[in-house]
Amino acid sequence: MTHQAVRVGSLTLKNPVLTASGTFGYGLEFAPFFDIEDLGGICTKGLSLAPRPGNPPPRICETPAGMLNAIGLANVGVEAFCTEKLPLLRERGVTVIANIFASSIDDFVTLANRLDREPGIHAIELNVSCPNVKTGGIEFGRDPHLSGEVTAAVRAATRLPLWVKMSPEAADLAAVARACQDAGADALTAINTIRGMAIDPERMCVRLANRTGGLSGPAIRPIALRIVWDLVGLVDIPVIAIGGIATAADALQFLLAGAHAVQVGTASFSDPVAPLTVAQGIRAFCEHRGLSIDDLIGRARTSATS
Amino acid sequence: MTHQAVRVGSLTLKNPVLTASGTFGYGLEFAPFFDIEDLGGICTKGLSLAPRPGNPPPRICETPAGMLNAIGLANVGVEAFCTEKLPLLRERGVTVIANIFASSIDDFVTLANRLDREPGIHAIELNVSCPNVKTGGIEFGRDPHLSGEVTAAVRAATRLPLWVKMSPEAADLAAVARACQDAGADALTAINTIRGMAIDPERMCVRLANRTGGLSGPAIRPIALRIVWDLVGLVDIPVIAIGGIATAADALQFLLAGAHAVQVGTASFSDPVAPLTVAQGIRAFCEHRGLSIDDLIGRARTSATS
Amino acid sequence: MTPSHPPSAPSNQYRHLRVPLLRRESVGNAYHVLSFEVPDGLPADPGQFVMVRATTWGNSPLLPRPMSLLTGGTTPEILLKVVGEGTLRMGRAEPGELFSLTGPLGRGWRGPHPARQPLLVAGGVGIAPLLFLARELASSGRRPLAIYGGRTSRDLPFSDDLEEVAEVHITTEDGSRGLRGRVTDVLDDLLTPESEVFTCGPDRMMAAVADATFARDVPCQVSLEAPMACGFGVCLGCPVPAVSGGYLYACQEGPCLDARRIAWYPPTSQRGAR
Amino acid sequence: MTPSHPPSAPSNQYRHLRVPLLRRESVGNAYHVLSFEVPDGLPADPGQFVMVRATTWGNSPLLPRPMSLLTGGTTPEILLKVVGEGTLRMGRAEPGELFSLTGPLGRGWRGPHPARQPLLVAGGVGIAPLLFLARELASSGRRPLAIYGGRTSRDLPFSDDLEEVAEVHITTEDGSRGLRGRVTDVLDDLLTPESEVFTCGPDRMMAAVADATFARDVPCQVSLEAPMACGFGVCLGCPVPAVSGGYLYACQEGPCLDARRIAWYPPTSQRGAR
Ligand SMILES: Cc1cc2nc3c(=O)[nH]c(=O)nc-3n(C[C@H](O)[C@H](O)[C@H](O)COP(=O)(O)OP(=O)(O)OC[C@H]3O[C@@H](n4cnc5c(N)ncnc54)[C@H](O)[C@@H]3O)c2cc1C
Ligand SMILES: Cc1cc2nc3c(=O)[nH]c(=O)nc-3n(C[C@H](O)[C@H](O)[C@H](O)COP(=O)(O)OP(=O)(O)OC[C@H]3O[C@@H](n4cnc5c(N)ncnc54)[C@H](O)[C@@H]3O)c2cc1C
Ligand SMILES: Cc1cc2nc3c(=O)[nH]c(=O)nc-3n(C[C@H](O)[C@H](O)[C@H](O)COP(=O)(O)O)c2cc1C
Ligand SMILES: Cc1cc2nc3c(=O)[nH]c(=O)nc-3n(C[C@H](O)[C@H](O)[C@H](O)COP(=O)(O)O)c2cc1C
Ligand code: FES
Ligand code: FES
Repeated sequence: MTHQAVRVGSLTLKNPVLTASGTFGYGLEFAPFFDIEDLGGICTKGLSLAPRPGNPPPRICETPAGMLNAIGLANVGVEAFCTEKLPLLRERGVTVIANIFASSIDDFVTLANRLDREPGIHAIELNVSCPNVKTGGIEFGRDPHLSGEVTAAVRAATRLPLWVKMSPEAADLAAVARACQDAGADALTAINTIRGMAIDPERMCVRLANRTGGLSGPAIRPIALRIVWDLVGLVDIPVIAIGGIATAADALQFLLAGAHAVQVGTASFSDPVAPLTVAQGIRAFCEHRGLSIDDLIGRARTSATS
Repeated sequence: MTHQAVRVGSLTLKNPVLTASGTFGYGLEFAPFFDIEDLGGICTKGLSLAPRPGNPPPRICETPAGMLNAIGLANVGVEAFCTEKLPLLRERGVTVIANIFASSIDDFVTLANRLDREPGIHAIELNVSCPNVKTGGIEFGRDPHLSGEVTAAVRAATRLPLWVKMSPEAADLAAVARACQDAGADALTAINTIRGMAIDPERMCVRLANRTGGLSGPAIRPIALRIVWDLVGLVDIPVIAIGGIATAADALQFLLAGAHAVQVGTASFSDPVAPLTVAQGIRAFCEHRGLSIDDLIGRARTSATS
Repeated sequence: MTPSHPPSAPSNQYRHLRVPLLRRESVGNAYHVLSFEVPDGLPADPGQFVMVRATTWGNSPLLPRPMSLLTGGTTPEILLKVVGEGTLRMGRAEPGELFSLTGPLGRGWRGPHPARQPLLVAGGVGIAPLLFLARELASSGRRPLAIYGGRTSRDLPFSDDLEEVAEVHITTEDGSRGLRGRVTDVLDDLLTPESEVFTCGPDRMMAAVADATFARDVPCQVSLEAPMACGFGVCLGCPVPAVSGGYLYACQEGPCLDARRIAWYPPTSQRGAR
Repeated sequence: MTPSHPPSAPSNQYRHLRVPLLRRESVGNAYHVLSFEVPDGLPADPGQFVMVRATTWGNSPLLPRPMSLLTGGTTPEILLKVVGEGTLRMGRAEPGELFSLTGPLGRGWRGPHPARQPLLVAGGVGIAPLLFLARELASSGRRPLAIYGGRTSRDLPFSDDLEEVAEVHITTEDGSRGLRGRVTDVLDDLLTPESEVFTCGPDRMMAAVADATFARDVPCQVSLEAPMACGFGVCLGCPVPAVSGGYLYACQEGPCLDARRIAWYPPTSQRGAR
């Protein structure tokens, strides 16, 4: 059995497979399917200071090899999470990454402060890139200066490892990535969903109440891979890959491109056991080839084409 | 039989369905399947001053509901097109849109001049947004100032209707779109492919010799629809929609979003009759509902959701 | 379910199964019954559902499809109507094809109240959770009233089975079977102050049925359809606006819900806003 | 094709057909023969191919798959090996399922030269265009030599059919049938200065075969596989580097090409660069 642990900054993950925020609830919903503590970690649904009801329906619709969502960051709020969900996760030994979002730097800092005190949180993932909330973080994620500012402020508020989740729509991705690194981020995660739309031709109207939604799923995988490849070349901190990963073969593409770990998102809807299957498949690949995870990371950057 | 003609600036198209550049060759290759003159028009493979061999293989690979291509704008050159292909198209009464690209404004102007003299060309589509050529037009398409400059220069060089094809990756799409409009474009076409990548996990190397390629096909349709919707709100000139259109229902989404016409691209590979089927399906929809094409254009912008 | 007691709160008893299709039978116009082989059984209450996807689908379509259970047990069944790509593929599946089923999901019908007369109102494929309910009632010795409507006589799958366990009134829009008209044309005559209504069918039908029950002050539960990506409270894609403000999540608090809790759009006469 | 004359230049005789699957037969390990119903016939030369896609695929996979014709006519046939999603779906198709076929496409084998001894070298599924060729040769009264190699005896579909029309030497890597080894182990013994080689199989096999023919100064044609989106010269996705510089497009100038025109990578001994 090969060693599957990966280090992301100061944090060691059991294996390189996490679950993506918003697609794995608070984790416990998947406990009937498999031992969620066997994953590298889980990213919580995005947490805000106060609970949020989210957008009116319809919030989701399916598209070719993907889906659009405009959930509007509905969540139970950080307080309910810490008191009702976290203790159960801690008990099970789950590696928990708290995904947080806010519409002001102050609120981001308050959130980070609150989580800093909480045993059982292993890292914070800053969502500065959600496309579905008007007053939400996307403004931060598109602007290098704001991205750096919010990262620095949260960095000062917590000793927890700090991951920043990149918007695929930043005008200047390189500048945003470097600003986050310079402001003290321990890792970058990418990508969040890409803004899209769908119209119902029969009823001749837009399908989502929010009009636009975030596109996720296998459809965006080639775009995510290209962005992750670019990020790996741009920063020195680890990159964690997200976008259309449904199988071990998909995850391997991102590791070979240089990502240190991956997150499984929409695939958990198609197959709730997908994150575990991906982790097992990577292990099998390593064993079959006699390679360690570290041997894989970035390997496609050096080899010749075809 | 309802009236299917649409006006795009001074040009009237028989119906709102064209074929997308690079996916329909020079048109004649599809003559064995159907009467290509029954389409609203065809956009030629991108033409350059000199013939180009294109990129080394592998140039294409399939992805979920899409494909990546890095053809590298291989083409026969404008001269061979005008002497060998165009006469046959003219004979058939095909509406021909010449898609052109160059790596300097001077070359764009020379190309436009050359085509201006040629009977049988109905419009020029400026490709300032190809992601696969390093020295290619993408630099123009991402920058509002350069986009405006090249548009103005070509505008001065030809009396043909001038369409400018938008990059989906412009940092500031609104600025680029307005710059092209202000410089005299008669229409905007959108979108070109989105840069993506794929890695072969078995062989642990990138799949395309060019490393990155342009993503096309149904996978990108929701993104294209969102961009087209935005463009329609940003400019006063007509917008022609491209991106993942394979059926009449897909095309209707874009017309309802406000596009004046659509282009069928990758779908012609899956089903070479697709452009005609799309045109027929739109006609059937109009007849069934008792609506004209003009009734459809932009209709989803006013109706309420769901 | 013990029909005479309120069901317990939704539990985490759902599982993810990979099971072969046992049998597919096409019934009527575009309807198919699929039964699966689950040796250790899929226990379910009437009104609960499963998320269904065949392992052969690739990415087309991507998401599993919610389907009400017609019965649980070792050979759970669903009844489907072909409306799009997913149901088309299901309607073409051959025995032996591997499916993934996640379930049982959601909350089934509450009650039925022992002191009330159950009245089941089904439209087309909405028969599934109601036939399940009627059979459970029959097994505890009760025989409910039922109204079953469809466009034509070929849109009434399982009407014979329903007649075995309920006193059924049929309506068709073209008059090809039963009364010509809609379920609501019969409903008023059958409603009594002792009725308790359970309904599943097209949204507009359910809203009209709910309306009639509000007018007569009779309890009514509806089984709602909402777009669903996960089916167990994770994607938050299935909210239904609640009268109390905020949202009910159809996959967890529903699909069977007290009609009075739902902020119908357009509003029903209960809120007198028409 | 008239085997003794060079075939004409590729024409625009290809069509797009929507035709039902007539029959599917599984042969050996992961091989299937599919035949289609084309009442007005699909005329084809040996070595030509069709782009194949079932209308039931949705977007998964998106593109049609190039498949060599085993025969043309009113019931054209293909032989496929299951390697990925597309061939998996084809290998599961049931008679009656609607397929779209575009073809006949590409240029088939040139010649064969009447004064030379045809020697066919096939690897696994590469048998298809070569069996077609052998049958055409047989119909003009010639009996070619053939070498047919596979991993095991179960990787030699249609070996019996080939033996009817050719003098066949079999090789398997595990020795389960014929000679233990590879086609190239037999090739050297069979090559004469009068040989004309036609080969189709894995790239490395074809490169090795070509190499052997270069060494003996014997003509050699290969049937190349390249990724293809369209199949008729439109996508420009199928270039093969040419010795003369630039590219040959496999779907138009090929798939059957003179091995000497191809800039093999790694270079073969013809260019002495190993
Ligand atoms: C709890 C629950 C139980 C259900 N039980 C059954 C059942 O027992 N039998 C049955 O046949 N169907 C049932 N449905 C509906 C079924 O899930 C949809 O018909 C199915 O998902 C459509 O998938 P498709 O791929 O065939 O169609 P799609 O291609 O996804 O859609 C076809 C058309 O149907 C519409 N549509 C898709 N999904 C829904 C939805 N969930 N609600 C409303 N409209 C939709 C689309 O907008 C489109 O116009 C149930 C739905 C829910 C939520
Ligand atoms: C002119 C021509 C004729 C052919 N004739 C036959 C035939 O008669 N019978 C037959 O079984 N196959 C034939 N092939 C190959 C066949 O087209 C591929 O096996 C098929 O496209 C694979 O599709 P898939 O979806 O099953 O696999 P995919 O999922 O697309 O791919 C599976 C694996 O095969 C590789 N692959 C895919 N396509 C090709 C390709 N075109 N060339 C090389 N590797 C590829 C992929 O990289 C991947 O590793 C022919 C190909 C060409 C170009
Ligand atoms: C229904 C849904 C809800 C999501 N909610 C969040 C969220 O709360 N916070 C966040 O950072 N990302 C959220 N995401 C984005 C995912 O975490 C992920 O970045 C994206 O879906 C791409 O990965 P995928 O293609 O594997 O799904 C959400 C995605 C989906 C589909
Ligand atoms: C193989 C291929 C070649 C293309 N070549 C060109 C080109 O030469 N010029 C151009 O402007 N766009 C080119 N495109 C982009 C298409 O015209 C179109 O914008 C894009 O494919 C999106 O549409 P689709 O999803 O319908 O394919 C090409 C696309 C493909 C797939
Ligand atoms: S369907 Fe996902 S939360 Fe209800
Ligand atoms: S396959 Fe498209 S050009 Fe050859």
